[in-house]
Amino acid sequence: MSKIITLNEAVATINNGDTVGIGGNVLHRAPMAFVREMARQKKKQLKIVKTAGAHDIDLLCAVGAVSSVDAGFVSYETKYGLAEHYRKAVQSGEVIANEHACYTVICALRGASMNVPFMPVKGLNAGDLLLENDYFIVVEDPFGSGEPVTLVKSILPDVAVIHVHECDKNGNSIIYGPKFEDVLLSRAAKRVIITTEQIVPEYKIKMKSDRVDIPGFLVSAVVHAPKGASPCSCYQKYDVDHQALSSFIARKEKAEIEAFIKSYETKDYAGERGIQKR
Amino acid sequence: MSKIITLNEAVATINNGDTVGIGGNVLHRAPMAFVREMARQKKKQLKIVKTAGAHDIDLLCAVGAVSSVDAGFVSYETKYGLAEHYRKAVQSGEVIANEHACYTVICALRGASMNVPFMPVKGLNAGDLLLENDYFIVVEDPFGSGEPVTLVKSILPDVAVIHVHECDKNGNSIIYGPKFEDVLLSRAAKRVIITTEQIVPEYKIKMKSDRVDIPGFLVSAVVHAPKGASPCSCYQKYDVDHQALSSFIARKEKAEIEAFIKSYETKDYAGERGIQKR
Amino acid sequence: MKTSLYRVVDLMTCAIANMLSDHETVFHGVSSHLPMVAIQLAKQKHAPNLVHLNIPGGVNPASISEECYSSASGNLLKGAEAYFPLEQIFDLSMRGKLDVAFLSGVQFDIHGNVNASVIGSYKKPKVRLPGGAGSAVLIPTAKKAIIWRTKHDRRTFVEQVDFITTRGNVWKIVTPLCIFIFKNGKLHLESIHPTSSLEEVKENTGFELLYDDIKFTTPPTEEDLKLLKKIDPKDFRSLEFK
Amino acid sequence: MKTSLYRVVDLMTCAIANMLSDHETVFHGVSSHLPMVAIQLAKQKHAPNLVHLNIPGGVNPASISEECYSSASGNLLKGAEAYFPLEQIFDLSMRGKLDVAFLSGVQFDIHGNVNASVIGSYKKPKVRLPGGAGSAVLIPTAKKAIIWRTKHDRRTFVEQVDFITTRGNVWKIVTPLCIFIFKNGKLHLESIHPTSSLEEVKENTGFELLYDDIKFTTPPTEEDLKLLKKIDPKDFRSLEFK
Repeated sequence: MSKIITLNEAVATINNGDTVGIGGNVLHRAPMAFVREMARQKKKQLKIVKTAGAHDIDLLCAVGAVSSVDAGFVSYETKYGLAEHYRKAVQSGEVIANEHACYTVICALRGASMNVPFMPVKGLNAGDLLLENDYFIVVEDPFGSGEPVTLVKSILPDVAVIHVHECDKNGNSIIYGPKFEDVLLSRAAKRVIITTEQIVPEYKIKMKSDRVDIPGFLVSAVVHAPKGASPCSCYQKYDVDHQALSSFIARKEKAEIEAFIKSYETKDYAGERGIQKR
Repeated sequence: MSKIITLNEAVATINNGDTVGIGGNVLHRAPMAFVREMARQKKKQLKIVKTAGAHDIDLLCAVGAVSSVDAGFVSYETKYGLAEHYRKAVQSGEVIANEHACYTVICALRGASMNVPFMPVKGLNAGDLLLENDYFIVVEDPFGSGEPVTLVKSILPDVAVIHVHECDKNGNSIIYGPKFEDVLLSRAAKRVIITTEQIVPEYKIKMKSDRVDIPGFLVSAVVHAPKGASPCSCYQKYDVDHQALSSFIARKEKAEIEAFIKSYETKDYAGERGIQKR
Repeated sequence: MKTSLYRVVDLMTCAIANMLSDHETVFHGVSSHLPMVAIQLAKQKHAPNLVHLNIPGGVNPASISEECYSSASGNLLKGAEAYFPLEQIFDLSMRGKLDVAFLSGVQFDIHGNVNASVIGSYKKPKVRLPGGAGSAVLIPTAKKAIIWRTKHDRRTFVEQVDFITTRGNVWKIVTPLCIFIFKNGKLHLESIHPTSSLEEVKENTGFELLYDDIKFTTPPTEEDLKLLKKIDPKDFRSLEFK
Repeated sequence: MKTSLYRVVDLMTCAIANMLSDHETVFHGVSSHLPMVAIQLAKQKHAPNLVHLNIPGGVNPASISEECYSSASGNLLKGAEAYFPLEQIFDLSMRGKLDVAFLSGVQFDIHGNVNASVIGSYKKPKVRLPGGAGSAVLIPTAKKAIIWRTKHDRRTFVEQVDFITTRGNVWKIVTPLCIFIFKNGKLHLESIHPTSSLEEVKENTGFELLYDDIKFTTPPTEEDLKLLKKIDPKDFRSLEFK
């Protein structure tokens, strides 16, 4: 039974208010086609989770889709500067920035993947992040070492959206190059939506089954989204689209942002053509 | 700088009383050459850690090398019956059996790999294991869910001994087929000793660097031990040595056991010949 | 009562296969040949989308016919769809996404308590058993735990277990004589194998037999037996009976 | 003061390279071109067994010359010895086995406090900064945290940071003007770059300058500059200065 659905259908399963874990890292392999479609469908009050985000979070903040961001870092990389829409949204109070060390996002997802309410985390033992955020608690070690132990509250995404290089119709997915935290994310979320450069026949995945990063039985839906990470990079497929990214970053007004998102429509829906549906 | 040393030298670094994490699972890819050399060097009071052990733990118990075993399961597989030396040692009080669910060994090693004193664990919420063992504690969720949460105390092995298919002289190691908990174990222990079927040139490992399970910088020592898992199996290299295993299981007396271990001497030291040392 | 066109082990294997529904995630561990064969049988019969998970980590291995003495060896990776090892299977169960876990034990009581640890006291046991392996976390978290046991006697089905290794979501217990089902907090006799009788079950059970009515376990069909021969030509399923 | 046979960025890169010892495990994150180049320089000069770790997970990438805009892209996997991703680098640091972490920040005070979070209040900030990324767990756990910062002014080196994102094992801070070292609980001026002066450092530092004596940072040698050209022909190291 194929799990392949259209981008439109997949995004329609996202509820306003959902906690959405986004795959990739900074400018690499973010599921941008899916992110843009969330903007088109005017999703609201999303709670975004990611160790280190950039264009994805910035775009969603620009269209007012976000209520909170749990992340260790939100910024474009050096060359492209800061995530201005995210900053403005936080500074205006529209978006709550739950600052984590990237590692505490990882630990919070590990907690979810093990279905425990918290995860102990070494290292975070000083500073104001501990004081300002109620998702960190310091307890005494119940095993009597006398040491304080910091706990981070688990984060259970309603859905993880991950862009991969290839998968079969059942969702067995392979990521080439850096996997970032995507394998963990796929185990932490309640459901997993895969967007993929390529849908390949099952026998092709089976030939390299030891490389499958996300087994199909964890996957709810598969969306064919060629160039689905663009303007972010996708390892060995395409690099950052410098022009598009710079163009986005230069836009300040809502109408300009919407035009930018609209300009991707043909590309974002390209995967629906030529694919044998269900 | 090569990390290659002899089996004898590697085992000499093990101290009496050390907590030793043993790689592999039941009858598969246990580092038996290393285990036998520990017996020859008359190591004592070892604290063994393994999710599911068989011949390795049974042999060490047979020679009186063990003070405690933390494991979820210790037995030969169906065909070969129970681990009688282990059973006797526990029943006589010589060895303390710290029974875990296999998963709580995994969680305890995860705790060590993250350098936290404990790991929360779902599932273990009833029964006598909780009551009898001080390495489990139930606390109230400090984040206020009202749920009790079971914690398992982290287990920090002094050393992990892992048998692999191939590695280079720096210890960059590849395991083919099932990895069991060996990757985790290599991250949890204070130091890692690799025994390997084959030492291959660095460029050969580099060609498949994305398959390296244990990077060299985590490895303290490399021992060339062809057939080093025998009489246990080593995926796609050799299967269980039925005759040897049956022969061991039939032996009851200490002298018989010692003769068995002695009979492997030539094989166990085979790796020292023909290897360019240091 | 038919005489054996089939053996009890075939009946047990088929009965277990019939307990599995399509699309379920199903795990078995080491020394678990009988459920391993049952899973393959279910896949071929009525549950093609079953997800077969195991210790070496092969998701839906193509064949079990080389699995020989183990049920935890690398052969289960061959032709698998993905690598999903034990660590992650446990996590899956903790997340409530493991539908069926096959487990065993040495003593069981009417309250669904399972002992796989010791006879006698824990700290100074009379008999040290192999240990519960994953049971202590899987029986409480898998949606349905199916226990199979190749011995049915009063030392196995006892008034009170010596040690509670675990209890939880025990769903059914399959023995050479019958099938128990756990409901309303107690083990009930669900069906008696046509090869046995109520008297035999009673004689060999150390706790009170609860049942609503007497049913008999559905025997294997001709097709079942043919499939079994194809899936498990070396008869691994009866390894525990030897 | 020499005029520039070398640029300040080259001096900073070489000074950082000189801080690294052979066999150390060294990590840099995203937007970290300068330390990335410094690590490669150290490897070629005096520390061939340095273990270079990074976010995409390439252990000892063969080359950084394609790393372009990122310092976190898949190019760092090319020719690497192994894949060891961010998750595991964090764990490594928690275990006390990460020798050096390169981190940055926006404000620093004399007590070694680092702010990478907000200007103003945390919940309603005047300026939301990108966030400390790994700093809050790496600065306390890496044996030595080296901070580099391409701006040195009174808004960066302040009397008191607006928010303490973290503090811990800050070892050195390298700026375009000087190098600070953290000892006895306070930042001390370790050396002034030959391209700057005590006055310039004083003018641009918002806290009291502590120092035992005035030293100057060793400038790059001819060989250093040649190596830099070879390792980083596209001058990624100065990306942050543009």
